[in-house]
Amino acid sequence: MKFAVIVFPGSNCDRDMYHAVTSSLGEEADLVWYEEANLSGYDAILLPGGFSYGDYLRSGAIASTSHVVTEIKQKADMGIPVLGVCNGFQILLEAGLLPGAMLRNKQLKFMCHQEKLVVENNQTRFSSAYTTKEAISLPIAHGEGNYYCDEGELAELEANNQIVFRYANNPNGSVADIAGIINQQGNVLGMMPHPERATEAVLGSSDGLKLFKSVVNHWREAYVAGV
Amino acid sequence: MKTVKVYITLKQGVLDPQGKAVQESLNKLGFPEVHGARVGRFLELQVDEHADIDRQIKEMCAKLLANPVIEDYQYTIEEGVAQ
Amino acid sequence: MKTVKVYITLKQGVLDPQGKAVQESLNKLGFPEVHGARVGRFLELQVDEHADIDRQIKEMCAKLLANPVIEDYQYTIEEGVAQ
Amino acid sequence: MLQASEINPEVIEKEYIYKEMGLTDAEYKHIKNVLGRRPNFTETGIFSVMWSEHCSYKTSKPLLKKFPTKAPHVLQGPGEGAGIIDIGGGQAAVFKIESHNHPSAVEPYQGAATGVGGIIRDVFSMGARPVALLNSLRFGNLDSGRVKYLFEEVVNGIAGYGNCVGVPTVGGEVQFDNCYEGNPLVNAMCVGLIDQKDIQKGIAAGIGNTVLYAGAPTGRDGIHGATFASEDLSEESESKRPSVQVGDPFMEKLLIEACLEAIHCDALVGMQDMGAAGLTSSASEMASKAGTGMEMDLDLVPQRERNMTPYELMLSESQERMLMVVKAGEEQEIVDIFKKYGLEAVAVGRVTEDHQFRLLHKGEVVADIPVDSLAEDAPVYHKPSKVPAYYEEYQQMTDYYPEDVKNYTETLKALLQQPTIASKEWVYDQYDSMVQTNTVVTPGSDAAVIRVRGTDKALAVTTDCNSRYIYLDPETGGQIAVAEAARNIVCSGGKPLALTDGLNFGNPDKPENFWQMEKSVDGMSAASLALNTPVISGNVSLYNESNNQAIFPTPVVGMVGLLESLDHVTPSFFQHAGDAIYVIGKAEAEFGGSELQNVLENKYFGKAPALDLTTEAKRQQQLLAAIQAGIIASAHDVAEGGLAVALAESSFGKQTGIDVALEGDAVTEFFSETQSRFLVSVRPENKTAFEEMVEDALAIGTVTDDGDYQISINSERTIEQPMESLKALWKGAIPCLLKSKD
Ligand SMILES: Nc1ncnc2c1ncn2[C@@H]1O[C@H](COP(=O)(O)OP(=O)(O)O)[C@@H](O)[C@H]1O
Ligand SMILES: [Mg+2]
Repeated sequence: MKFAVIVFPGSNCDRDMYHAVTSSLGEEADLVWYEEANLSGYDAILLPGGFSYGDYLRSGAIASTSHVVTEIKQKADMGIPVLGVCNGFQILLEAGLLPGAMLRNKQLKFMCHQEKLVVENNQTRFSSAYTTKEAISLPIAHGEGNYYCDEGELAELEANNQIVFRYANNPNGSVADIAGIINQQGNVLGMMPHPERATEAVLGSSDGLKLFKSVVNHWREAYVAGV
Repeated sequence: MKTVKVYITLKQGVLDPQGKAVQESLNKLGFPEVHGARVGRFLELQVDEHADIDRQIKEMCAKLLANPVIEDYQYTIEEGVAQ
Repeated sequence: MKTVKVYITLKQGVLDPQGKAVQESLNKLGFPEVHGARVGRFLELQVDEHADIDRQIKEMCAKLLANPVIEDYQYTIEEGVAQ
Repeated sequence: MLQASEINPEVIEKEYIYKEMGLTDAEYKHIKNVLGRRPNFTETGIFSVMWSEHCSYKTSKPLLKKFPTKAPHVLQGPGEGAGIIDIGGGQAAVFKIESHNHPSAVEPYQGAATGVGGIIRDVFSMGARPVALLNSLRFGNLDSGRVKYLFEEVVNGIAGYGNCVGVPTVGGEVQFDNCYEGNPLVNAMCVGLIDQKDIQKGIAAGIGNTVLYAGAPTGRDGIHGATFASEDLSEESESKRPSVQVGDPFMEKLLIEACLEAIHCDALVGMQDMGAAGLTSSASEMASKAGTGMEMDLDLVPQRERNMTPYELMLSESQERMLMVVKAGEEQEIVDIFKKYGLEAVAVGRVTEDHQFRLLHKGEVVADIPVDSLAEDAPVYHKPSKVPAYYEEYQQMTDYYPEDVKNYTETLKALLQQPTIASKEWVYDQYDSMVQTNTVVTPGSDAAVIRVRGTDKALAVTTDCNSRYIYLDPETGGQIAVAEAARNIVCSGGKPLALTDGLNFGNPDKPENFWQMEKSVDGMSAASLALNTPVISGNVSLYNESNNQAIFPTPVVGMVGLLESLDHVTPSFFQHAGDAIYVIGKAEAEFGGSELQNVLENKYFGKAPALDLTTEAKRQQQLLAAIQAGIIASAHDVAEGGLAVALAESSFGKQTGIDVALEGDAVTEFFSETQSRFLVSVRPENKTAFEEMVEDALAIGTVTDDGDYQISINSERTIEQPMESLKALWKGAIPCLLKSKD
């Protein structure tokens, strides 16, 4: 399986994502510069964390207007899986691929540490390797991870089972403890915690690996005949 | 050349942790008269004269400057270059 | 109750990387008419009526709201509560 | 109004304008001799910044010469953007520390942020990818609103820059003492990794080659920064406020990527960042080092503001700029790389053979200076030095012993809440310590550990300096600073390799201050020799005073060590119930400069703890050997607050308890700050092996699973506390101080 890791000016978890996919997961990946993006030939698209355009104006806002995001939208419509982590999630929100918006953490501080999460929905192509309600630990590292949506949207997210990860101890003020959500079609996931930072025990947790494995499993089942 | 001033505020109903912190600090600093504070963004753009400038500003706000999910915006268009 | 609106901008000459990013992005988005952008902050305070309100706002700005080392501020005082 | 640059040479001389720029009469005369004429305004400015302490080290040079700087593993010692050490396998570690004290005192967020940006540039200008950041901070006591503001904003600024640029901030230290109230210290260190074949130098070689300017356009920011850094903080510096620089970490991130791509081009000859004294120092140093000259046309320099004068262009300290020398005719390759990242790289001049530093502006020559005179002819001063009266008095005192300690439990609790000892989680939680996914040991341990991807090796990194000891006794204190850094590296499982020093002192014109510098450097040199950790880079920050009161002498040590295998990574906290607890080294009644003295007396006096470098080196080697043999479960150095505090700190990592029995004088056993001591835990099956390998080790108890902190002394149960409650005090102390009303 071949992943595209989209690199925007100011992305800084791009290599981490690349290493997680190639070294820990053992799949293929390319770092794809946002201007040179030709997304044909990739089986999944990863939007890494960082500070695209310095997080200036609003995090993810400027990147969300770039041409490659239009292309990503088309791919998403075709059913290609898209994962946005941290700044990648913010970009997906700004681009309207996922509902809601991101506010500053309620403490108004950047925070970086391991955080306990609960897998709310393991029926997605990003979470099938987890058990439902599985407790996992993933690092967070963000200043604007306070997820916001209005009541109507929240009700819809809940009704459609779109909340994939929740914080066990809400660190940032997110509505309904939301740490990660998926679109209705089930192929675009955005999350603030960093699964790519948790694919090796030596770095404190390997709980993120199952997320990537879920994506690969789904792809094998769907597209590789005879598996 | 026109100077366009854009004021972006969080929508009513969206919690504003920054505003709350500002209010509390002001109260602590000896200004108990302050009962509420909201923090937003203020942009000043230098834009060429243009027949359709009004529509254009709206488009800029919608496309980039404000996030309609959480923010409202207002703007004014002034003559000349601000210093 | 008064509504105090405070506009905080970077001093002339102080680098505004955010403004630059916004301008470039607007240009790229199809607004080549935008020649400059500066990004500042905008605060709305609800303050009790008060004889000395003017002096007080200045003090708030100097002590907390604006950073006098790199920022300038302006303000307006309006009747009633903003919505 | 007369433009400053129009002030003519006669007026500069007659009205002593050069003095306002920081040059002495003798220096001005010397410049006239060098040029054979009066310098014009731009030239005077260029000399004033190049001959400032910040660039020329005119006061500290005689001292810096004393540092041991050579060893087989040193690939690059002092003299380049950063020092380089061999870590095997064709790879190298590149590192340096730099201060940003004065800018941070004036504008803490931007001062700290641009400090981080500057030190990162020093590292990637060598061609290395920055892989870790550390910082060493000093503030006044956290009881004034201003100090809290400075502390919060400095941390915020470091986080704001480091997080955005994508280099993990993995370690550092923060201490609080009254002497830093008006003059906080902000030292930032950056560590990079490089393949040795890619090492770049800041040289302008090759006559006729092109000088390229890349990165942010030049504005009027930071003009006088270098001279500003060499002055006391006073009312006057308030008026220089507009010179504050603002950092753009986004631009820096793009610069990093562009520069690291450019180093693989044959076309690139040399590269140097524009740091202190901006275009002036980078350009003239590159030419001087290469034995060439340089000519630049200032009209070609990208400019952010209108009508900038040559003086302003040359002295601006706008951030995020690099200067490169590129083979003539091959510029486009480099320009294209920068363009990909949305950056401008512009030809602004060329390398000449006449050894002159020549600048053109609007068709006129505005400066024409022998390039070597800027660097090599800079004056060197041998300042008078004098033993301070306080030192002699302290040396004569009978040894300080805290008589008043009655309740050991309360004393322990008080110590755990001292901000210098308390948990720094409030600080490092704001730093992205994990980006780049190599951080094996995150902040909060003795030294941070960064894996070297693609190998089984790792780097251990730390910054340390107990300035209280150095104030009491600069020579011993200087030794301790180096020894403590090495201890931290060893505890994490690394072999100490080399250090970078950040020398923060008061006004060197005061002989007592100069004496402190001299003695600290002597002490540090002796320790670096004894521990085989040469000095490979560093920075000097003088005039750290406010209201005529100097800070404690604070020569910060940044050290890097190597772990040969990830198996050697050793936690600082206890691992399993049942493990034996040992302390290496015996406590003596040493309380001068201790945290306990601070708690009881609210000041420091008496003698610093003694240090024996032979014992220190032996213990470090034996402990490291035991770690490498795989028989150590955890290791932590005994530092501020003594053994009682170390035991608590080692218990906070996991839900363990301790049961410890000590013999002797309770206050000494619990709280003395005797040096060269370690607290280790060992699995029961490894006890014999451990005792054979490590001398001076005393078994004092066991790790338990009851979550209690229990110590008895001379068979009497003296302290018994739930660990959770101690931990809560330790963790909550700094947030609590920050929240409390001024
Ligand atoms: N205290 C010191 N100890 C050892 N080397 C030092 C010290 N201070 C400065 N140096 C060395 O002198 C050189 C010039 O330093 P500096 O001017 O601070 O660098 P930059 O020009 O990059 O700011 C550097 O190579 C640095 O390592
Ligand atoms: Mg430098």
